[in-house]
Amino acid sequence: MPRLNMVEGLNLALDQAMAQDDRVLVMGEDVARTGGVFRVTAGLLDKYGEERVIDTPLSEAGIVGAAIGMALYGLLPVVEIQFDTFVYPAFEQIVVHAARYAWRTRGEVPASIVIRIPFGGGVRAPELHSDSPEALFVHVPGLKVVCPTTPALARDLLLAAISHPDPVIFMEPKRIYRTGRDEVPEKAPLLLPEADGEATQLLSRARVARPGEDLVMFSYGSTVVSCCEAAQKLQDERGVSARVVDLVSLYPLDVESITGAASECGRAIVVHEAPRTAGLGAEVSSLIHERVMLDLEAPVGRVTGFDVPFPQFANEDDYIPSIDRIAAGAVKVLDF
Amino acid sequence: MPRLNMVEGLNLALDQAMAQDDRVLVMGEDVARTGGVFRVTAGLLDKYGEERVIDTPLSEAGIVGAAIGMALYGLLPVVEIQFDTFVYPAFEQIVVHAARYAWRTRGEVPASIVIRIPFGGGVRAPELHSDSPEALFVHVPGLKVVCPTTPALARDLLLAAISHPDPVIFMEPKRIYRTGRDEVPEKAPLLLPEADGEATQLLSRARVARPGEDLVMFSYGSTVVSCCEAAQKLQDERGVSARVVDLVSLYPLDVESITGAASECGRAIVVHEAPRTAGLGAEVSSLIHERVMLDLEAPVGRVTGFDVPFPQFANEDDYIPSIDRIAAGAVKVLDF
Amino acid sequence: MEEPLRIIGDGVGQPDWAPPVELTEKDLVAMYRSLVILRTFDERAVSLQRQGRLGTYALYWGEEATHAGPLHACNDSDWLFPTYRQNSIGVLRGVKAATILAWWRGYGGAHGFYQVREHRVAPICVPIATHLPHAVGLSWAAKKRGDGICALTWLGDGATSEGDFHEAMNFASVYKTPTVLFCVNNQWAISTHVSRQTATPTLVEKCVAYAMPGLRVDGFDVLACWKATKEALDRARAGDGPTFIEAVCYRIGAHGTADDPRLYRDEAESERYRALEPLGRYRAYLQRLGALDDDQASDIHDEAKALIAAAVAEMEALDFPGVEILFDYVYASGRPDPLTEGLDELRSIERRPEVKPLGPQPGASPGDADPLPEGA
Amino acid sequence: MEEPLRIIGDGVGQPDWAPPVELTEKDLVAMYRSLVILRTFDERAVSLQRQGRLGTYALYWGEEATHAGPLHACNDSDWLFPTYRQNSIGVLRGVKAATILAWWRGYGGAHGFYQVREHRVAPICVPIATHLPHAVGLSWAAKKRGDGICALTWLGDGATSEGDFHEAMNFASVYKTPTVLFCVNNQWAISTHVSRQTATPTLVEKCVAYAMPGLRVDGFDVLACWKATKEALDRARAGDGPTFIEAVCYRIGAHGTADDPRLYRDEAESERYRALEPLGRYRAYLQRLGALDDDQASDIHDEAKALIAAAVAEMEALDFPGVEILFDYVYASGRPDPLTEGLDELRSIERRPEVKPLGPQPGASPGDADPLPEGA
Ligand SMILES: Cc1ncc(C[n+]2csc(CCOP(=O)(O)OP(=O)(O)O)c2C)c(N)n1
Ligand SMILES: Cc1ncc(C[n+]2csc(CCOP(=O)(O)OP(=O)(O)O)c2C)c(N)n1
Ligand SMILES: [Mg+2]
Ligand SMILES: [Mg+2]
Repeated sequence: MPRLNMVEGLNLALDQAMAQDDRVLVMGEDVARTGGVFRVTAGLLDKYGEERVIDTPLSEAGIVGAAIGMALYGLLPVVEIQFDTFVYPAFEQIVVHAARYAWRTRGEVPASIVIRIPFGGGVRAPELHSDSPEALFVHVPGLKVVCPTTPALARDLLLAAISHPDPVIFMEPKRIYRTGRDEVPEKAPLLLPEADGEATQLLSRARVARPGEDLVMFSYGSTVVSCCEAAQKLQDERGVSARVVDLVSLYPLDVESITGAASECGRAIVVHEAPRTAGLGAEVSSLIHERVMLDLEAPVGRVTGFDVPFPQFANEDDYIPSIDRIAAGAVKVLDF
Repeated sequence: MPRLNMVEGLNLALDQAMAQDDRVLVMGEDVARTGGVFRVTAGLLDKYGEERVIDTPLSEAGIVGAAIGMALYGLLPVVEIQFDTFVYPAFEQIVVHAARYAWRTRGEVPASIVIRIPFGGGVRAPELHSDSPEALFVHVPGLKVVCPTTPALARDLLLAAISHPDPVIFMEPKRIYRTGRDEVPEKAPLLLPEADGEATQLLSRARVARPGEDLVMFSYGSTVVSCCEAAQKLQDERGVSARVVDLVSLYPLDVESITGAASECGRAIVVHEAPRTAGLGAEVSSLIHERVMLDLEAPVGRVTGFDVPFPQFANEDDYIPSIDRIAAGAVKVLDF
Repeated sequence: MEEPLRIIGDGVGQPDWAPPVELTEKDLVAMYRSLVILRTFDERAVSLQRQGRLGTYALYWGEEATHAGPLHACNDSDWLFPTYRQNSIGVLRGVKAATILAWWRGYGGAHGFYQVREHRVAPICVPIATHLPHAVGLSWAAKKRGDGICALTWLGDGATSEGDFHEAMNFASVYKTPTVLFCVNNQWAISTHVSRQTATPTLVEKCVAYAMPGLRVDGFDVLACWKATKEALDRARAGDGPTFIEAVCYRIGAHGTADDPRLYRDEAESERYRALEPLGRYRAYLQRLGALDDDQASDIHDEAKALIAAAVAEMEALDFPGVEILFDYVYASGRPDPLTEGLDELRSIERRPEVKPLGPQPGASPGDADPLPEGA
Repeated sequence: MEEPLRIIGDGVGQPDWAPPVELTEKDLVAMYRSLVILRTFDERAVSLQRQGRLGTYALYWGEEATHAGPLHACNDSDWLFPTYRQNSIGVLRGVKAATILAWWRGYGGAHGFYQVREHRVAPICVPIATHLPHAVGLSWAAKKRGDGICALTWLGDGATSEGDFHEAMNFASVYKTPTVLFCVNNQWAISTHVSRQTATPTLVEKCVAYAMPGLRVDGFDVLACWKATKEALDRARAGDGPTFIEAVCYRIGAHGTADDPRLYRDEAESERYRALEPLGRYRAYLQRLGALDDDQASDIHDEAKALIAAAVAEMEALDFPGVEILFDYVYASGRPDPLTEGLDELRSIERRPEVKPLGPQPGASPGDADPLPEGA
């Protein structure tokens, strides 16, 4: 089994999907000749040619809009947005069209596209290369939103997203693109194109990233890694056993796993990098209180980015929830 | 004192602002010659001329982008988006530029613009004329977001928004544009341009729309009216005294008023028309639980739009939180 | 500025030209029939709206040639991408007129939305210019597959100001997609005259920015619209890429049933254009040609009336949609939990009586009692 | 395709033309000085980046003529709207070079952002084409006020594909705003060649779509860039509206310090263009004219070196920004509660040591250890 990092895991998924189903194509700015600024699509041009691996004009609405049209014809486009913040020119196409095509065609034609968005900070990038816009997509009905945290999961989720009939916003936590390696079984978990049910399952389930029972931390993306480290710190310093639940699916949320874990542990925090107000943390927190408040020993805490623009990168470590901030947030809940 | 409906209140605010300060101008699709599809800008062209009341090309990003440039030069543009959903082509300009101009110029040049958005359903309009996108703007740092519910408040808030240095997303609940009349004192509450502090205050305070003590309903926009009716129903049918708090300011939230009311009443629901997941209801609910959970007799409930596209209008009354649904949501919390 | 291409004369000063040779007499009559169906639909929809049986409706009275002409130039396997203005174009492709009427009545689901792949007609697009990239993407996909299928899409004069118009034009020209962008320059975008929309005297010159061929035709002339589209489609099918067509006409009616054009234009002007409307003009032309006699014509009108009357009856017989309609089809993969919970919540509430699909009442203009918007 | 306007010959085959008559010898030398300052800044920034003292940096080596030429054509009261590529243009307007270096070092607030109104230089714009409507809006406002002030904005070849480009061009032409849109066609948008960006052989022909005058010049020729911009500004100030200028050159360097052009183009080609770079070419021209002697030139170079050395020292002496920087200036009206609470939270946490503003290390290319993005 090859040991891959997340970039390679994603690349493998694209390669396997394209090999299995000639309806799959990849399109975006600089995805073909360079293999994308993060090299996720490296090598695909040579293997599948210009008709299926397409360097587009600099035109996000055009890219997503054209992908919707292709999907209407029956192709399965996987679109790359170069960086988080550059998705906004395509926002209208995503929320007004991709999200509503199934609804507007009485279920006949979902916009079966995958929109890959490398997101978040931590890579010392200039302004507007570090945002976390996922909550905006979560709030818009008609989209699925997922976020992998390990190379193996990245491969499996991307294949599932391509197999899945509904449009999927595929958030890629760029900070951990290359930080860890996994054994990734070569065999793809899903065979295109008849695996819808299975894909839907895979795309809607949270996973336990670290077991524990005194408190649970809910997170997704690169802060899952920080949560695991914060949990270790709590273990070392206070003997607290903290569970980390990786949400994986941001819409729909795996409510049962979330409320189950909160009930079992009695104490919980939600951690994300995006700004706090009206972020996913608010949704997770409300869900837990609404459903299992009586099982809680303390209100659910939130450790998140601040309600400010992502800072210039010299200060990004002040912005991104650090291990210390996460631990402090957990302690507040533990000491309630 | 003239008795005005909300459209007239808004019109009066624009008229007063333009009369007082020649930096103020109005711009948008069909705002000049017709006075806007809702007639909010009626009569202004005749009074202030083409240079200050501008029918633009059909081009939302161009409109907002040009307004930002005008603000940079020192003008105070008030922009109209024709209907809620048509704000999306301008989304990038709003969240990446308007929201960040102060920050990017170390406080020197906030994008002092007001973006008026008639929003929400209830007027039997075709697809994409009934959305409630406010949570998206609330989640984006750098914007103020407000929503008036009465004609007098509409006049005062709009004047405050124009006086205010930061960009303001001004959500206008079109369903109640013409449903009620207020006495609106002719004297404007704020004198442009030196009233920043006062404007900021006005733009950040919730108000009690109906007193009560057994339960509090938080809402904004047209559902405030429905909440008041639901409160009456609860009074009549169950002898319950329900308070209605109109949030008015969606960002920042008036947290003190919110948690204060929740503590006093011990039971609360949040009501809005936008989809539930990651909507403002989640934020209000989390804030309350985080801060005053021990004062609560029951978890905070949510009565909201569903996680679906706003329906074709024949079914819009099924979608918009009805008096019955609100009352049922309150009863659930009361009977917890 | 060159005169737009015209084939049909006015029977007085302007000469007739022969119909395009590719068209048989049967074709010519078929095109007449299409115009009549469109007109009948439109007039009926307006009156239904006045009676409060439809919501706000975007009429197209006088623009039928820009719908039927291009459509008849297409193969049946080509795709159409209409806006709200070409809302009933699907009827000419077999979509039930009742479905489109139901859309304007505010019905969703299977009542108000049609099957797009079956008819190769994309859903009615409401937000301006945003469907153009879809047409480009679809035809690009067809080209990749070598299927010889083209996309025909409509847009208004106002739409040329949107960013999506530009991005679609650029993609189409860069990838030489088999796309026809048919721009109906009716000179108005609600209250905004085209002269305030663009600095160019014509819209067709916009295609220079994309090295795209452009054609300019009389939008009241169904044969001119046909001919330009045919030429464009032939080029597209030959692998030579997209074409932009500007069809010059005039929005004779209001923007929509809630719009009052007296607020912003001299209605005498629109009266003058009324004389040029495409149906009567084409009929006179066919009669001068001897291709249509009165009996045939009145049969066609009767047939159209019957068709639309049946559609109205069918629409009115539709069950008022249940609450499930809110949650159906949002996801092709089934309802996620929040939708199931929403449906349960809604089912637990006693439902209010059926909502009347109210548009503004007869003759109403926006005023206090009427919070209805103007836009379509 | 017509040859772009050129004034400076190559000293071999191509002839020199006389400098524009409006320019005195002093002006010519001042322009040389600007080129030298820009070049010195750029080269120093690249080396600082290699040493890990700046983050990813978007170099502009070889494009200085497209910065300095237009700038010198402006009045001091005109506004400039740069992209990341013209990042140091502000230095020629009195912005501290240290501030711009600090921006690339990842500093915000007063360290990394300059006062825009003081210098009439808009903030460096990162998202492509999105600043163009701002330039149009600002100059439109100036026109409304009758202030005789123009806006000059830069964009790349890639930027012409974005919707915002189109909407800005349209607004400028409809309202005849005093705007100059200066497009640096360096033929590459990261790895995408301009021939894959547009179907038109040139970019200047895009302005036909807006009835806007267009000029095409040699982007390696500072005087040609000056002249075209001057002509455009004169027209704008006379009330005749905007102009689009295409300056044809080549992106000799990488897109940014994290980019590896060998992945997508033949670097022999960029080597060939290196010979055309504007600084040496202009210097030789001035020397052929007898307008610059070696002493003068070396003084200018020394001055620039000293200026930038001082700036580097100033930048390195800046205090590492405290946590307040996250919350400062977000709202001009003061910090809303969530920001105050955030600051309190952050202050309660022990702070980790200063973050090194790491860019990729010397010679690093994207690889396992280096998750750095390529884009600027
Ligand atoms: C993105 C967007 N902005 C605004 C509107 C509101 N609106 C509906 S129709 C219309 C005018 C369209 O004019 P034009 O493109 O000329 O088409 P026509 O109505 O004349 O057929 C406007 C502004 C919309 N539907 N979509
Ligand atoms: C809206 C947006 N999309 C994508 C990017 C990423 N990006 C940065 S520079 C660049 C290429 C720009 O090319 P061009 O306009 O030719 O300018 P140049 O870099 O050559 O100066 C891209 C795609 C961006 N900054 N903004
Ligand atoms: Mg029109
Ligand atoms: Mg370039």
